[in-house]
Amino acid sequence: MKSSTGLSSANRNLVYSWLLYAISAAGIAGTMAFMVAMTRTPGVRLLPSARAFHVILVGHVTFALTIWLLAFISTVWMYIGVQTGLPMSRKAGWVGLAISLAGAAIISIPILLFQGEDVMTDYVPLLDTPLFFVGFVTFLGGIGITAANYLVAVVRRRAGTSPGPTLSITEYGMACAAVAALTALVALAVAALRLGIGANGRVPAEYYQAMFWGMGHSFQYVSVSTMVVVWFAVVGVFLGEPKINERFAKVLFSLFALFPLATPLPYFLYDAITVPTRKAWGISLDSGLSLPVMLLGPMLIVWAWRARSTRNVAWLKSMPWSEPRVMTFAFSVALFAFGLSIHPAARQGTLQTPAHYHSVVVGGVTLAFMGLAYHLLAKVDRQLIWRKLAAIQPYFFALGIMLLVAGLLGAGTLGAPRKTYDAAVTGAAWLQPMVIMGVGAGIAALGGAAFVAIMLKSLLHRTPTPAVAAKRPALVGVGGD
Amino acid sequence: MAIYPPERIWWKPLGREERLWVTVAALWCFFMFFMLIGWYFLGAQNLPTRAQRITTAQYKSLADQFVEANKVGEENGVPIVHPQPGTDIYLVAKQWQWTPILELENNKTYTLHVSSLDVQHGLSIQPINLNLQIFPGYDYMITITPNKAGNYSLWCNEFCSIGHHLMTGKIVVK
Amino acid sequence: MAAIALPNTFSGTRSVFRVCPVTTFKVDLAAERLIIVNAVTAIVALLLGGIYALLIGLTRWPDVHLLSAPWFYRLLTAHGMNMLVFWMVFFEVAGLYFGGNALLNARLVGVKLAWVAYALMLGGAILVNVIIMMGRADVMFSAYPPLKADPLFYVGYILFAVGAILACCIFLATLVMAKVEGRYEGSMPLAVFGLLTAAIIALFTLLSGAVALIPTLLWSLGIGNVDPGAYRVTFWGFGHSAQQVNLSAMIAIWYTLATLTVGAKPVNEKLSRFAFFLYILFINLGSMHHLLTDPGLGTAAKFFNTSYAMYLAVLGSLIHAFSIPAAIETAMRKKGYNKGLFGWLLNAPWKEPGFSALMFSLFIFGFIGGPTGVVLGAGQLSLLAHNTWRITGHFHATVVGGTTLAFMGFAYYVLPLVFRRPLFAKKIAQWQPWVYGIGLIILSISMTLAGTLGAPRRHWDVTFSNVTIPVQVQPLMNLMLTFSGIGAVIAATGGAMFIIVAVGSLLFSPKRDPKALSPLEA
Amino acid sequence: MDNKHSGPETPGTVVLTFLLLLWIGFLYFGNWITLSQAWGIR
Repeated sequence: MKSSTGLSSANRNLVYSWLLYAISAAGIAGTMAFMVAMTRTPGVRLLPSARAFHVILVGHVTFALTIWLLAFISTVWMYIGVQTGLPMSRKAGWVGLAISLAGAAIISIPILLFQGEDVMTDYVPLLDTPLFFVGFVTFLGGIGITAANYLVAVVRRRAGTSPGPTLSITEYGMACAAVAALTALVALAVAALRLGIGANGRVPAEYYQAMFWGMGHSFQYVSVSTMVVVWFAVVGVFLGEPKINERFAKVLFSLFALFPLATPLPYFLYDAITVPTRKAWGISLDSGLSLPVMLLGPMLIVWAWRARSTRNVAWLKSMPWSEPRVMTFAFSVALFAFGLSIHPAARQGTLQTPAHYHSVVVGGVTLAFMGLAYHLLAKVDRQLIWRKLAAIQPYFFALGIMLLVAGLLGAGTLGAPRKTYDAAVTGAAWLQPMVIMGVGAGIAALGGAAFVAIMLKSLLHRTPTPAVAAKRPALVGVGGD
Repeated sequence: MAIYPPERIWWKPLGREERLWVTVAALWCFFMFFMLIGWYFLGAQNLPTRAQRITTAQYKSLADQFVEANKVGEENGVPIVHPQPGTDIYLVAKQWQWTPILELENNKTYTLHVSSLDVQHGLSIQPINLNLQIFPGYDYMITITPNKAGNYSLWCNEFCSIGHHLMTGKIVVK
Repeated sequence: MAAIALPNTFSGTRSVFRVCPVTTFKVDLAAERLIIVNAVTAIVALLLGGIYALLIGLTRWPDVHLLSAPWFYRLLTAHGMNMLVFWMVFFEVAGLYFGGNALLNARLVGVKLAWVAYALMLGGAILVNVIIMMGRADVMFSAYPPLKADPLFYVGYILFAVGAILACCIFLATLVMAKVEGRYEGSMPLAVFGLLTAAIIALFTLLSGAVALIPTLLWSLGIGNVDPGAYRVTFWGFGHSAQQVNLSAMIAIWYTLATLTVGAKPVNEKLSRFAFFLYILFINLGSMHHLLTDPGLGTAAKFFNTSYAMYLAVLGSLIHAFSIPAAIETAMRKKGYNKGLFGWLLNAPWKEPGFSALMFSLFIFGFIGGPTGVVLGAGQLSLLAHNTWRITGHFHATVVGGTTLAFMGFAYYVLPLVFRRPLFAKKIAQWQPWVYGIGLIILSISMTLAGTLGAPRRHWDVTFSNVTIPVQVQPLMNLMLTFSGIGAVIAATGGAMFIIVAVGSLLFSPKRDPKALSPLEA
Repeated sequence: MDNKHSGPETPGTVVLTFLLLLWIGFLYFGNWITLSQAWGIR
């Protein structure tokens, strides 16, 4: 049965479940982010011990950087796939969801029980307990199934076994993300084979860094590729057909798939715990990741220009500035660009590094995803509830992130170390920036909490009948869907 | 048809080949049985069955006295003892070592006491590949008569917690 | 779907049946749901255990040595629990419901209790897995005191056992009720008789497990003490007898597979049933072979339990070893394959996964697992083998190459029937028993040979690289360990193929009434 | 097949099972020989 949204009810349920799962993960990540920030803010120090702080920090990063992002990316795979009629397997979709959900549940056990030594590596910080890794790998398994599901559908379409038009930019971009995701899993498997499982006498931090960084490196491509796809999708909602060189865009997207293919190589070439490996990945990230974004971003401007060139001032004025999808998009682009620009300044070991990745990931990627999440509401037969709150939520979140990034950047410039429980107290020099950071985190947390609350409320609130929903446009938009 | 109820009268006499097979198989089983009993009287290797209960503290003090009385050297911190032939000798299993190193004389008989001070262990004498289960709280008494000079390695073959693979020892037969 | 509701004699309730179009069996839908959940849970346990198996195999391969020591012992514990306990028992419970209900056209007695049993087993299994993975129960499957695990580990173990006892009781009640309500005529089929044997052995097996584990649980909580010798006697009354449950179930499945694949009819029902009966009486004594080198047991006890009594159970196995191939030969000759001594064997349907699984299972169990077991169970010979890798080689040939492979072959027939979907990826199914069987032959033989050279079981580093007192290792052992690693990888591939077919059938095959029993025609 | 006993002719199985017996005997005696070469233990 097709509903008014164009998705069959079975597909809609699947996308709905993935979305609900991702939003819940964001809620958990946000709660823990709030606890972490409140502990770092001078004068509050919410969590009583360094141990509690570290465990919650690990939980926050795991849920934010891994579970929320990858669950949402999987939602995007599912959505783009079923919306454009790719021959995806619905059952594999459910299986992927169930497995990754089981993984997330297993990860939660050691966090809730405060079990295992915390190891603060760059990617990913982790609890050194088997349950954490078992959960992590299970979760990744579910994501891998989803990525493979999407990729198989794309291959079937391209091979002509399933009829359909050529791939659109967004479909193609998500396929590149799927390739990068699967490469990440291969990189992890290769790392495990090269390094063995279990630190076994090595320094845990170095060992786990080497183990996960290849995978983490690949996942950067997945996140960024999906973010750019979301940009294109959201812009497409308002501007219609892309008025740009599609082939060139696809070539650029291909870089997101091609560069990560090399990630498992350093494990064979160098001793993975040493410097050359990290350097190889760093160079790859600098070129492979930033180059396509720096070209694809401006292409959006070209697209907008071509679509609206006749009356561009009036067009700017008429932009729906209270439309959350538009605002999340705008802030996402701005924060991502800013984060990219401060990357060269990010010195390892100070708070400048978190400044960089909070700007890129929390600002750029998460804001873009928030926008698509609002957009998906209508697709799963749900209405946006609390519209006014939704209209100001992006402003709140973005402002909070800006302050947070500014604070981190300031403190980092003054030399504040990262991942420290009492960074705020040991050095008075960076007290002021840290206060700014705390305030920013508070505002961002409010914005994030508002997002999660709006989404959960909207998702869990059943729309009376599709017919009524069709009469009222779900969102104020310039273009049609 | 093993999945359907059998025909009404299924208790039929056996066929010729079946009778032959059942007879031969049964004879073979009884032969294997008699082999065990025969070996008990004929063979030099039999399952040791002498054991007595002992607390780990008692056993440790017995073994310490034994080491003190017969110590002749040390290897990597493990004492080497050379006991008189025919006497009671003590081997201690603990996480994760067999101690002491025993120096025995060829073709002499000893009463080997083995017990564990913590968890269960497995005494594996190599390369002759003789294996015994060792408990805490039980003093296992084994009459041994080495019949070939050389170095014999001991390792543990019952999982005894994470350092299991580090647990080795040695018997030297001169 | 043709569904019929039949009134129950005593309770006045009605059970809803469907009529299987292939076999014309009436299947109680409540039982069918339980068969599905138990079988799927079993396959999940098999998947987990299989992943661990691969990692462990790659660690004992000296040149790979994948896992670190704590991870190795942890995953070895998890591997043992998932394979020996969870996969086997969940699948057996599914088999009991299938045999007791589908084969007898009977209704399931105590549907709610059956779900309670499932919940207890599932809860226990999850608890055990979680506790192991938390690193609080690195004690192996056998969990010998005084090596202590987290109390919750024993709790999970006991919960599972209680659930399994309940499931066995439900099966027995179902059999009684089927007889009372006259759902079948005459005697029960041989396959069900074999399952009944398994259930009876399972009952005292599980009770023995409770006797071993409940004091251990109390001890882990600080109440009382556990004697290591007494624990081993009671534990192996569970641990090894559980494998006799597997054995009985496996032989019931051998007869079933022989019927399904070539239409074989048991040559002499009396003889086969007598052999099963020997198992009930004597086979539990086989568990004594674990205790032969223990201090504290007298010569008489060791000899009685390992010789005369155990060999009567061996006699039972030898009878099956004759009567199953004989049944196949008779059936094939009747079809006209009369050429020479082995024309019937060469022309058998080797492309049927059920048949190739049956033959590999028969061969691996009959020629590797069984004979090595007979040798290991002999009193003095145990001195040569106790706790070496020979033991591991033996039970990988019996429990994995024999039982697991037979269960897999059985699954190729049962899954299409209960899922009501055709088999997924039949090509893979066709090759799966070959890959799995060959992998296991390599694995178990090289394990046995390595053990003959002294390789200890449950051991992370057989090269003894970091020990205080250096030891000498026989050079050939390394080669055997390498072969076993290769065998493990091949077997893991075969296991993955089974998972793909089983899970794929559930997920990707379109639902319809199967047209035929054979997975290749369905 | 007459009804008095269930005696079908299965020569292939007879050969296979006697091979099995030989094999068990080989393993069994092979191990006893190994044992007789080891130390005296009681």
